[in-house]
Formats: sequence, structure tokens, C-alpha cells
Amino acid sequence: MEELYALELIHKGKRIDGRKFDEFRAIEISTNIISTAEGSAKVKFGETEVIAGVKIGTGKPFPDTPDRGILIVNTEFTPMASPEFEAGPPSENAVELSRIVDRGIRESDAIELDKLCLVEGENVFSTFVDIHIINHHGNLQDAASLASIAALRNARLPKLENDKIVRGEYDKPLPVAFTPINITVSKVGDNFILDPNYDEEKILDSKLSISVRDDDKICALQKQGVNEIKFEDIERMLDTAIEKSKELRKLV
Amino acid sequence: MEELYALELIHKGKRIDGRKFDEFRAIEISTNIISTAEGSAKVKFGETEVIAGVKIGTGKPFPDTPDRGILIVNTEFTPMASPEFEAGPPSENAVELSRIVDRGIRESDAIELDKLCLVEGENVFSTFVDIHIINHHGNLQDAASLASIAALRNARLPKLENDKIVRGEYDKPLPVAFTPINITVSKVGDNFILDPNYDEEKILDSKLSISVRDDDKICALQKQGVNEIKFEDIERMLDTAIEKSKELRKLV
Amino acid sequence: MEELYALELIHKGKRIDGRKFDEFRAIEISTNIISTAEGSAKVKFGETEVIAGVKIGTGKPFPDTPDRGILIVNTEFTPMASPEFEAGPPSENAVELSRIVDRGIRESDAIELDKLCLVEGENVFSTFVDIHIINHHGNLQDAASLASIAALRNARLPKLENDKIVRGEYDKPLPVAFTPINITVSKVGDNFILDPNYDEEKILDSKLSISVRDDDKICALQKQGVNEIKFEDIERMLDTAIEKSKELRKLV
Amino acid sequence: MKEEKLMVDGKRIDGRLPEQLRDIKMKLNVVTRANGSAEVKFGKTTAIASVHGPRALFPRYLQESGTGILRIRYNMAPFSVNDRKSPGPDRRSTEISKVIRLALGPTIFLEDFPKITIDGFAEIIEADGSTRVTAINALSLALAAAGIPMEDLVASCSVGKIDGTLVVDLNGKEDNNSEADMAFAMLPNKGVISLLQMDGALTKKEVLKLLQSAKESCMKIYEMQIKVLKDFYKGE
Amino acid sequence: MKEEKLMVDGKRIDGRLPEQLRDIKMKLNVVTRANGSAEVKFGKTTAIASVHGPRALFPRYLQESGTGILRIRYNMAPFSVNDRKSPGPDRRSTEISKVIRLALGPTIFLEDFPKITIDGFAEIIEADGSTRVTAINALSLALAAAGIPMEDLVASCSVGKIDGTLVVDLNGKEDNNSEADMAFAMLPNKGVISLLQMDGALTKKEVLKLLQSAKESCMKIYEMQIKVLKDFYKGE
Amino acid sequence: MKEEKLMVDGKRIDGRLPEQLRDIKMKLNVVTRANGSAEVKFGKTTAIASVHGPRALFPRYLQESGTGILRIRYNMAPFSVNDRKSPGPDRRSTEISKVIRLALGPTIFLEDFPKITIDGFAEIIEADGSTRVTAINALSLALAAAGIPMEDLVASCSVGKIDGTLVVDLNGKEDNNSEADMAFAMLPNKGVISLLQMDGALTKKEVLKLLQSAKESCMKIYEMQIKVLKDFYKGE
Repeated sequence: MEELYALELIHKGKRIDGRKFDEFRAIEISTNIISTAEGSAKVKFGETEVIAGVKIGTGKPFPDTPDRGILIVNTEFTPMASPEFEAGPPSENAVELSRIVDRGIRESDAIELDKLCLVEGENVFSTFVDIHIINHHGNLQDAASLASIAALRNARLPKLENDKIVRGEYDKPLPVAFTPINITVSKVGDNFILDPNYDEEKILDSKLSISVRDDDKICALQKQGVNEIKFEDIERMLDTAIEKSKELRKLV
Repeated sequence: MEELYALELIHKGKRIDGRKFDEFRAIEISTNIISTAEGSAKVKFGETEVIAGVKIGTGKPFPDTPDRGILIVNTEFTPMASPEFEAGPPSENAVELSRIVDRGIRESDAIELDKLCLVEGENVFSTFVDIHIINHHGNLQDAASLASIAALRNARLPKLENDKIVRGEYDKPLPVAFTPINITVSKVGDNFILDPNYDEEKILDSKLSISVRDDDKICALQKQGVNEIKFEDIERMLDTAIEKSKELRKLV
Repeated sequence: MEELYALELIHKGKRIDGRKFDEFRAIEISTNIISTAEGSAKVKFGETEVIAGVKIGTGKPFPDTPDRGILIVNTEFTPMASPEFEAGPPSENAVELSRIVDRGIRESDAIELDKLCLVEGENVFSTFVDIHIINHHGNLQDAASLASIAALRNARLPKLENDKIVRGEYDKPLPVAFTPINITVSKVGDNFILDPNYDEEKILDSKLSISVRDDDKICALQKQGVNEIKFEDIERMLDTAIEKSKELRKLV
Repeated sequence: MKEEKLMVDGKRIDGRLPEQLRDIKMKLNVVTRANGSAEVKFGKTTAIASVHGPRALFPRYLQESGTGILRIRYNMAPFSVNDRKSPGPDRRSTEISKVIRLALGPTIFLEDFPKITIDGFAEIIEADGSTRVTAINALSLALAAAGIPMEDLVASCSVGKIDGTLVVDLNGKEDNNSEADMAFAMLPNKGVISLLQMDGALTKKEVLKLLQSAKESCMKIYEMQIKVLKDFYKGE
Repeated sequence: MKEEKLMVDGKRIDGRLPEQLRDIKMKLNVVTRANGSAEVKFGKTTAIASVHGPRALFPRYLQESGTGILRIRYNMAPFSVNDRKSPGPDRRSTEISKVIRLALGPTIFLEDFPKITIDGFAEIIEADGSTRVTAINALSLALAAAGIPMEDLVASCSVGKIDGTLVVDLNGKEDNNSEADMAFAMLPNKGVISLLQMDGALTKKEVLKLLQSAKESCMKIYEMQIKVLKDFYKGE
Repeated sequence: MKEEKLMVDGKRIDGRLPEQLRDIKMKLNVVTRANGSAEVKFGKTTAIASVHGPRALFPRYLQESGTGILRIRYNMAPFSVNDRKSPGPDRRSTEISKVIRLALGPTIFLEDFPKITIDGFAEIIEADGSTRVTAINALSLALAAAGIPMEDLVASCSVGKIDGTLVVDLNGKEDNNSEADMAFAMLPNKGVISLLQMDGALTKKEVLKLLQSAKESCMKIYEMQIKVLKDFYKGE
């Protein structure tokens, strides 16, 4: 019943691992860790560990965006990473996590997709961001978002010969214009906390996932958790996310 | 136990809602109800409600019919429409319903598929009829067939520019040569009834789904229900269907 | 408890059907049994019966072998053939069986895939070997392998017109260079047996599936069964397989 | 599609007369560990069927307290047709499995087997038209060979209209180019219809004529079924 | 993509003012055998929702001993969009089903229904933007019509920014070409937010402004919901 | 395909001698909430494995009354290979999961855990040849770290023939262009083989030689496994 203890502590203004309410666990980011990927990053928030790998290929563009590259974000909650994850097609939670990461990147115009067009309507670069959960110890959303943008910033476009990819040779970096940062602000009772660990996640009332761009613009919001949010809490949650995003962006 | 009462009544020559044995419930047909579809129709038989939507695209023809358009009929028994419908891939009953609708249309040569060829072997119009069950209160087969042919008669071919579809602009009507009508004749004890409602469907011994073309030709037959049919019943069933089909065809 | 009796007998140096330890059941091979297939064979080991059908089509080559034809082996453990087989996607055992057959054929270079290229990088012959289990009474692996190579030896390349297949007309035999034979050597206690029947299969300690080419080279190995194999047993197992393969190869 | 002549001088492309069945072969107990099985050939069309059960049904929530259930799976081998069929069920086989179940169901005293399932599987090894009716004949024999208590056998055949002529037992080419084809099954002793499907365009009169000739052919098929079952039990 | 003008002379492409909702229609009990159902239209966008339950939940291992569960399925008809949508769930509908469940969940006294499920289904018949919020309004009415004990209704609408202007209730064209769009739901009496999703690029100030205008629109929608429910119970 | 030289002056493309293993790294307990876990690297090839269990097995009909069961899932991350692998199992991973289960099964006293499952998961993070044997080494450590009662560890490596030379521990390029490759696992103390797969074309003599050199390499790997386990328990 670790989580009940965590709750009791929060009511006393403390956290189970001694952190302040608005403090992340120790963050480690390592990039270029997978030589088979065009870009990669490992992010650790304390014990939580997530790897994002970027694979770049070529393919037909979507019919409604014939002159833009393709971006696809996919997440695997590998059953290795946590006893409650199950093998099989992505769970509802894995799908939601992917889609929040995707929106943060897409809506912020982080990737210059127009520069990824090779032949309009025929051939464009397709960029897959695959998020692999290695160790689930809370706050997967922020870790996955951070790993994804770090892997994209690390990614290089493969060299082409006759519009076909030459594996293992690279041309130039993937064009990345912004570094959107996802900060999930959680509420427990009257308290706002950041980066909850696995036990703390069980006692959250509600959370708001907020993606902030370099210019402090909000690019994606998603209310999560089973309880409602009060109108008067939103501004504070946004302020917290904007402030914290600056800190995390420096690490990428 | 509404159905036991329905059975008792039928044995007395009556029906639960006061209809005659060969009488349909009140039929309502409205067409062109969905502006995103190339053709659409809603059919109500009393409370039973079915929507058919026609979507027309372009694609490669089937290899064995390189000069003909494509017709595909699909049905969703949405779990919304009835407590016994389940989410997931089409059930056996939904597949059978689709295939009976499909055969009625295809075997009667209702759609002039040869007029839907754009470039032989390369590009033809593909016509999807999607049947969506809104309210299941019996006799889905006849309602779905009627909605489908009504939606097809309502459908317009999209305008093309360089063999690509311009959404929202139309060229001419989908070429429809016949109006096949499906009449399912059911047997309860020694009685033949038409258009059973939900409760009556539970007490049917057997049924024969009969698709009749404008020239009174039979285009599709399918015996349904758990019990056998007697040889001597077939002629009467066909006669009933031929007669009734004229009545319903007028409504389309 | 037929299998306990089988075990008791083996410990006494006997087998349940009177065979010697290294003796196969009566083998029947019939080829060209299915006129819709480009090649076909039925193999019986006693009651065990397996059909392999070869279908040849054309398609794009794999990107890493642009100048070679395609070989795909697939197995259906039809629920008809045995009460423990279930409908659905191929089970783990069916997948393993296919892959062992595939490796025996592929690694021995039995099919001259380079002769199956029509237009480099664009169009090649694709060869599907479909294995259909008809009656499961033990030793499916060796029977399926034998049926597959017999069907391939029986197969003819379809005639082409403008790079398209003319069904029912044939050009020349599929080029087959070798006749790999799969022999599974099983161990029960201290005894090595071949071609176990259904009851004997339940009492095996371990088995080694060995594919042998015409020149006595070993082309594929797969340890199976729940128990380990001793190092000192391997040579004897290989010798048995090499010897027995000559006998079976004569039958193809 | 319908250009080639299917009837020449009153004969069909394989030399048969309109009312003539193809060469029919029936063999019992071809699957060792099934409760009953049979192989039936109508010309090249080959169906092998087996019956597993009566057997317990899991998971439990599928069981019906008052009755047993019959499950049927009709399946085509990938190599049974000219263009390879990918493995696994499709819409066609889903529908056919259902109509076969309904064609056989009335003969079986399922209420004698509460909570139990009887599973019938039919594999089409080679398809040259009329596969579903061949499968029904094989399954009917397999059920009988399994000792399942049945009210009657089920005999099944196809009929249709080609080049304006009504014919029985359509082969693949006839099937693909017919003006109409009908799949039919009946309980020969009870004299009732348990499968009736038709595609095409026929007058009422033609439908009734086809039914009559389907009935006559089924009675011939029934005689063969009886013979093979008698021979089998004699042989035992 | 964002070339066409969406605001001309202070008016939107369909003639509305920025803060103006489309024509809204609500109808109750459109599915006979559901416990409750409703059809809601926002302009052309049409959602039909039904609630089946409270009902027993099988298989048993899904049951929760201390509470009931709410299950939601949001689905688009294949013909509801310009390019036919293939049937079946996709990633988008999976996510939307989840956020709808969370938007409605807080209002229902699920703890009163141990081991029980309440199943809500929303079908989008035609999509012209704002489909998820239309579905929420329909489901909220369907739950009420089903007599499910609820703390509050849920009212829902979209807001967004087009051509630099903050607007409510985006139609399809606006949605596709917006600078930002937000899906919003609230419990009108409790005055709290149960759905909040946003895509785009907005300053904090803009977010807060949009929230305010979403709240105001939801209060209008709530009035309509109350009216249709009252009329319905009067009519009974 | 086999044109590039893989052996030059007795050395391999990465500079190794034929009998030389790559740089091997082993690390324990990398997944917090697993019962045991390990990361193993053979050069760039990286496998992370965790063990969940012994734990209860649901649904119940999967349970075996007399014994526990071992379940194994081998999976490659989409980015672990040059051409992105779509997520989810395929035929290759299905077979590998099975042979890994059989390679590990003999060491575990499963009969001590009736109705229970032990679940082992191995993720390939980067693939440069010999992934299944790397996964086995990681799983063997993870099982030990989970405190599962085992008769022996399992040590595993690949061997093969490249450019006519017999070598150990094939990297990706060697694997793709080998004349033969063999995956091998053994119980080092019991001295028996629990995994043996081979593809290629080898004389009997070559097979036996490769087995010998696989055995020798596995004994080295076993020493490393023992060391990392000892260090870990010392560290506790």
C-alpha cells in the first residue's frame, strides 16, 4: 500500500522520495544509442526508462498532403516493462500516449514536413517515431514525449540514390524547427505535483497533459484521470507547464 | 415472453400489432439524407430503421472483370442498435445479410457495372454500399435490401479531373437498370407471414429470402431459419414475393 | 493410455505396431493429384496423411533479392485432421513445421530461385507451398517435408503472355536442383526411434529434426521436444538421418 | 464473360447430358482420430469432412443448458483453386459455413446433448464447382459414421441454367458462366428442403423445374450414401 | 492547406457569428430496445447514441467487485465522411472512446452497480466537424433517458481559432483549417471540466478565453438538454 | 549476395579471430517492477529481458493442475533493424519464442508451481546478429535474479561457417552472408544441449566441430553469468 503512504505524505506537503511538488526525478537523456535507427534517444526519469527510435523511409504521401513528408508515432507498452502490460495490439493507454506525443510534435510544427517532400504526390520521406517502454515507474507521457523530440533532433536523413535509400549513409539532419515539451500537471487533493512516480500515479485526482513550444505557445492539451478539473486550476497548471518546459528543453 | 403471445395470436389468425399476415409495417423511405455520401437512404419498417450510404471511389478492377466497375456491400450490426449485437468484425448474420443484399443487386444486373469502367484493367469506379443498422426491430434483411437499392438509385457519380475524384461535385446519376426487391416470406406453423417484427422473428419456423426483379424474375433465393421448408410451400412463397415486390418497388 | 503401452514396449525393444526402431511406416507418395495446383503430392506414412500443393504466381521480388524468385511455405493444421487442432491463425507448432520445411528447401538451394526472375527488381515467379494436414497420426514434420519436395519436383512453371500467367497452360518444370529429405530422430529413454506414430509421440524425450541433401550435407537442424539432448547422441542421430534420407529420396 | 458455348448438340463441355451427375465417389473414415469422417468427390471437386464430438464445449459460457450445439467450418485449401486462396475464413466461407450448419442441423437430435458440441469440418481439396453441396454430402456421411443420432441423412446437389438449358451438378466452368445456379439440400426420407440458395435470373417456372430436378438427383445421391454406409458397416 | 478565408466581414463560411452555435436538434429514445437513446445534430453533424444497461458483465473476470464499469464505443459510419472510412476501430476512435468515457464517468454513481456494466454506444452518421462533442451530448441524454442515476448532465462543445478569431462549434471545414481547436465538456451544475483536448498553437491567454466561451456555449446546450428531457417526461 | 569477403588474413570484418566472442556486457535488475531482469549485450546486439512471476494464470482454463507453465515472448523493437519492423509477432518471432521456451524450460522446476505461470519477456533493442542467443542469456539471468528455482543456468551462443572458416558469435553481416549458422544453448553443469538450430550446408564433421566450439564459448559465457550474479548478490 505504498500509494496510501504517498498520499498521506502529500497531504503533509511531502513526497515519498523527498522531492518538492514541482520537482522532476533525476533526468538522464542519452542520444544516438541505436545504430540501426536514423535517430534515437533514451530518457530516464529516475527509474522510469523510455527509448525512442526514429526510422526514416520513403513512400507515397497522404493524398491530402501531397507535398509533405509523413510522421507516424507508435508506442509499445512492452509486457517486459511492467507486470500490468499485456502482449497484443496497443492498449487504449498506449494509443492515447502515442497520440499525445504525435500532437505535441505535429501541432507545434516541430518537424518541417514540407522539406521532406521528394517528388510531389509520389515520393516523400516517412518518419516513424517508435516509443519503447523499458521500465515503467511513472510519468510515461512526459518521458516518452521528451525521448521522441530528443530522438528527432538526433535524427539524420538517409542518403538517397535514384530516390532509394542507401542504408547506413546519411545526408543531413532531419529538419526540426521547434522543441515542444510535454509537462503533465497532476492534482492530488489541493496540491499540484509534477512527474509522479508509479505509486503516486495511483492517487492522482486528475491531470492535464500540456505541450509547450519554445515560444511558450500551448500546442496540445489533454485532460486525463478519472476526476474533473476546476476552471480556476487551469491557469496555474498552464503557468507551471510553461515554466517547467523551459527547464526540460535545455536538456535536449 | 412477448413472442409466446405473438405465436398464440398467429395461430388465431392475428398479429401482435394488428396487421394482416401479408402486410408490412408502415414503410418510410427518405433519400439523400447524408451529404458526405454519393447516395443515401433511410428505410423504416415501423420501428426498424436502417441507413444505407453509397460511397463511390476509383480503383483497379478485379483481374477477371477488367472492364467492369466494382460493387461491394458491407453491413454493420452496430451494438447501438440492439442489446444482442456486439462490437467487433461482422458477425455471421451480418455477413449473410450483406451477401444476400449483394446478390440481389448483382445477379439482377441492377447496376450497369460495364458503364463504370474508366480505363480498362486500370481504373474503374468502385461502389461501396454500407448498411448501418440504427434500430433493430425485426426484418432487417428486407429493410437493408430496400435501403440499399434506394441509396443506389439516389447515387450520383462524382466528377473526375485527370481520373481523380473531385469531392462534392457530381457528374451524372449512377446507372441503375433495375430495382430488385427482397421479400422474405416466413412460415409459422401453417401460416405465411411477411415483415415479422422482433418478437415474431423468434417464433418463425423457416423463411425464404426472395429477390425479385422488375420483370418478375427471381434473382436470389436463400433459405433461412432452423427448420426445413416443404416442396409444396415454395410456389406460394414465390408468388407472395413477386406480388409484394411490386408494391414495395413503387416506393423507391 | 495407448502411449504407456507404447513406452513399455519400447523399453523391451519393440514397437506398438511391430516395426523396428529405425523403420518407417508404409510410405505412399502420389503426385499430380490436384489439377488446380502447379504441382502437388500426397504423402502417407501409415495413417498419417499430408497434402502439399504448389501454386506459382508472379510478383515483385523482395528488395534484398531483386533477381531471385520467391518461395513461401505455409501450413494449415486443419481442425478436421485431429481433435486437438483448432481453427484460427497458424499455431506455434504449425509455424515451426512450416519454417523447418522452408529451411530444408531454402538452405539446400533445392529450388534454383535465380532462374525464377522475369524482370530484375520488378517481376519474378513466386512459389507457394501449402501444406494441408489431412490425417494426423504422428510424424507430421517428415511427412510434410517429403510432400513438399515431391510437390515441388512435380511442379511446372505456368505459361506467360506479356508477363501475365495463362492458367492451365505450362511452360517447363520448376527448376529443382536437389531433393532435401527431413528425418526426425527421436529419443525415448536410451532408444532412438524413427517415424513415431501419434501415441509414440507423446512419450518422446527429445527429437532432432535433420534435413539432409543429396550430397549428404546437413542443411537444417532443429532440436525439438521438452528434454535436452546429450552431446554424444548427436553423431548417431546425424548418421541415422543421413542413411535413412537415401532410402526416402529414392521414393520421390 | 459468358461467350464460350457451354452446351453443344445437347451435351455439356464435359460430355454430360443436362440431367447427368458427374462421377461420384464416396469413402468413409479417412481421418483416424475423428469420430467420423468421409471423402466425397463429384468429378474433380473433392471434399473431406470429419466430425469431432459429441464433445465438451469450452469456454463454458458458450454452452447451452437445454441443448447441444452444432458447429460447422467449411474451408478451401489454398491450392484448391486456380488463383491461390489465402488461408483463413472470408465472407464467403463464413456464409457457407452457416448455411451448411442450417442444412444439417434439422437432422440431428441436438437436444439429446445438453452443454455439448458436435463439430463438423469440411475441407475442399480441389474445387471444380459445387463445393458446398459436396461438403454437405461428406459431412452428412461423417455424422452418420460418427454415430450421431440423426433423423435422416442429408443429400445435396447443385442445379442451374446454362446456355438456356436447365442442368444438374455444375462444374467449375459452368458455375462461373451460368445464367443461374442453385445449391440445394434435402432430407430424403422426410422429403423436405434444408438448403436452398439461388443466384441468377429465373422465372418462377424455372425455379420450380430446377427444384424438381434437384430432388431427383438428390435421391440418386442418397442411394449412394446408403450404399457406402451399408458397405462400411458390413465391412466392420 | 490553410489558404481559403474562413472569416469574411466578421462572419464564418456558414454565415455564423464567432460565438454562434449551429442549429442544434435533440431527440430522445430513437432505439427501441435500448435502455435509453438519443439523436443529436449540430448542423449536419449527426450522432445517435444508445445505452444498454445496467446489465451483467461477461466474461466474469472483467467484473469489478466494488463498482460497476462504464464502457463507451465511439464509431463513425463508413459513409459519414468524404473518403469512405473502413469499418472497425482505429487509433483515433480508440482514443476518443476513452476520453468520452472519462468525460461522462464522473457523473454516474458507478459504485451503486457492483459487477455490472453500463454500455454506451455513439454512432456518427454524418460528420461535419465536432463529432466527439456531439456524441457526448447524445450519450449524456441517452444515459439520462435510461434512468441511470447521475450527479449532473454533461454538456459539450468545441471551440477554436480560425483566421485569428476565436469561435465556437467548428464545422468540418473550420476544423480542418483551424489554427487551434479544442474539445470541451463540463458538468453544468457542478461547474467543472470533464473533457479538455486542444490541438494547435495558442497563447495562455487564448486558451483561457476559449475556455470561457466554451463554458458559455455549454450552458446554452445544457438548457436544450433539460428542455428535451422535460418535454419527453411530460409526453410520457 | 555472398560476394564481400568476410575473412581477411584470418581475421573477421570486425577484427576478431574465428573463436573470439564479441565484447559482452551483462547487467542485472534493469526493470523495477519485474521479479527479475537483465540486459545483455553481445557487441551491438542488445537484449533486455524480464521475468514476471511466478504469478496466477488467467483465464483459469489455461491453468495446468499438475504443473506451472513457462511462457516466453521474444520481440524486436521496430527500430532494432535497418528496415523498420512493424510491431507485433510474426512467424519468425513465434518460432523463436517457442525454441527459447524449450531452451529454458528444462532448467526450471515447473512442477513446483501448479496452476502458476512464469512469464519471460525479451526485447531486442538493437540487432547485430545472434539475437535469439543473446535473449536466452538475458532470460537465464532474469530467471535467476527472480529467484526462480533452477537446476542450472542456460548459456547460449551462435556459431557458423563464413568464407569456409568455422567461427563463433556471428555479427549481423556474418549472419546474413554465412554458409551456415547455428544457434546453440546448453546447461553448463549438466552438460546437455537445450537449443540447437542450424541453417546452411555442412558436412557431419563440420556440425560436430561447431558443436564443440559452441560448447567452449558457452562455458566462457557461463563464467560471465556467474560473475554478474555473484557481484549482484554481493552488492545486495
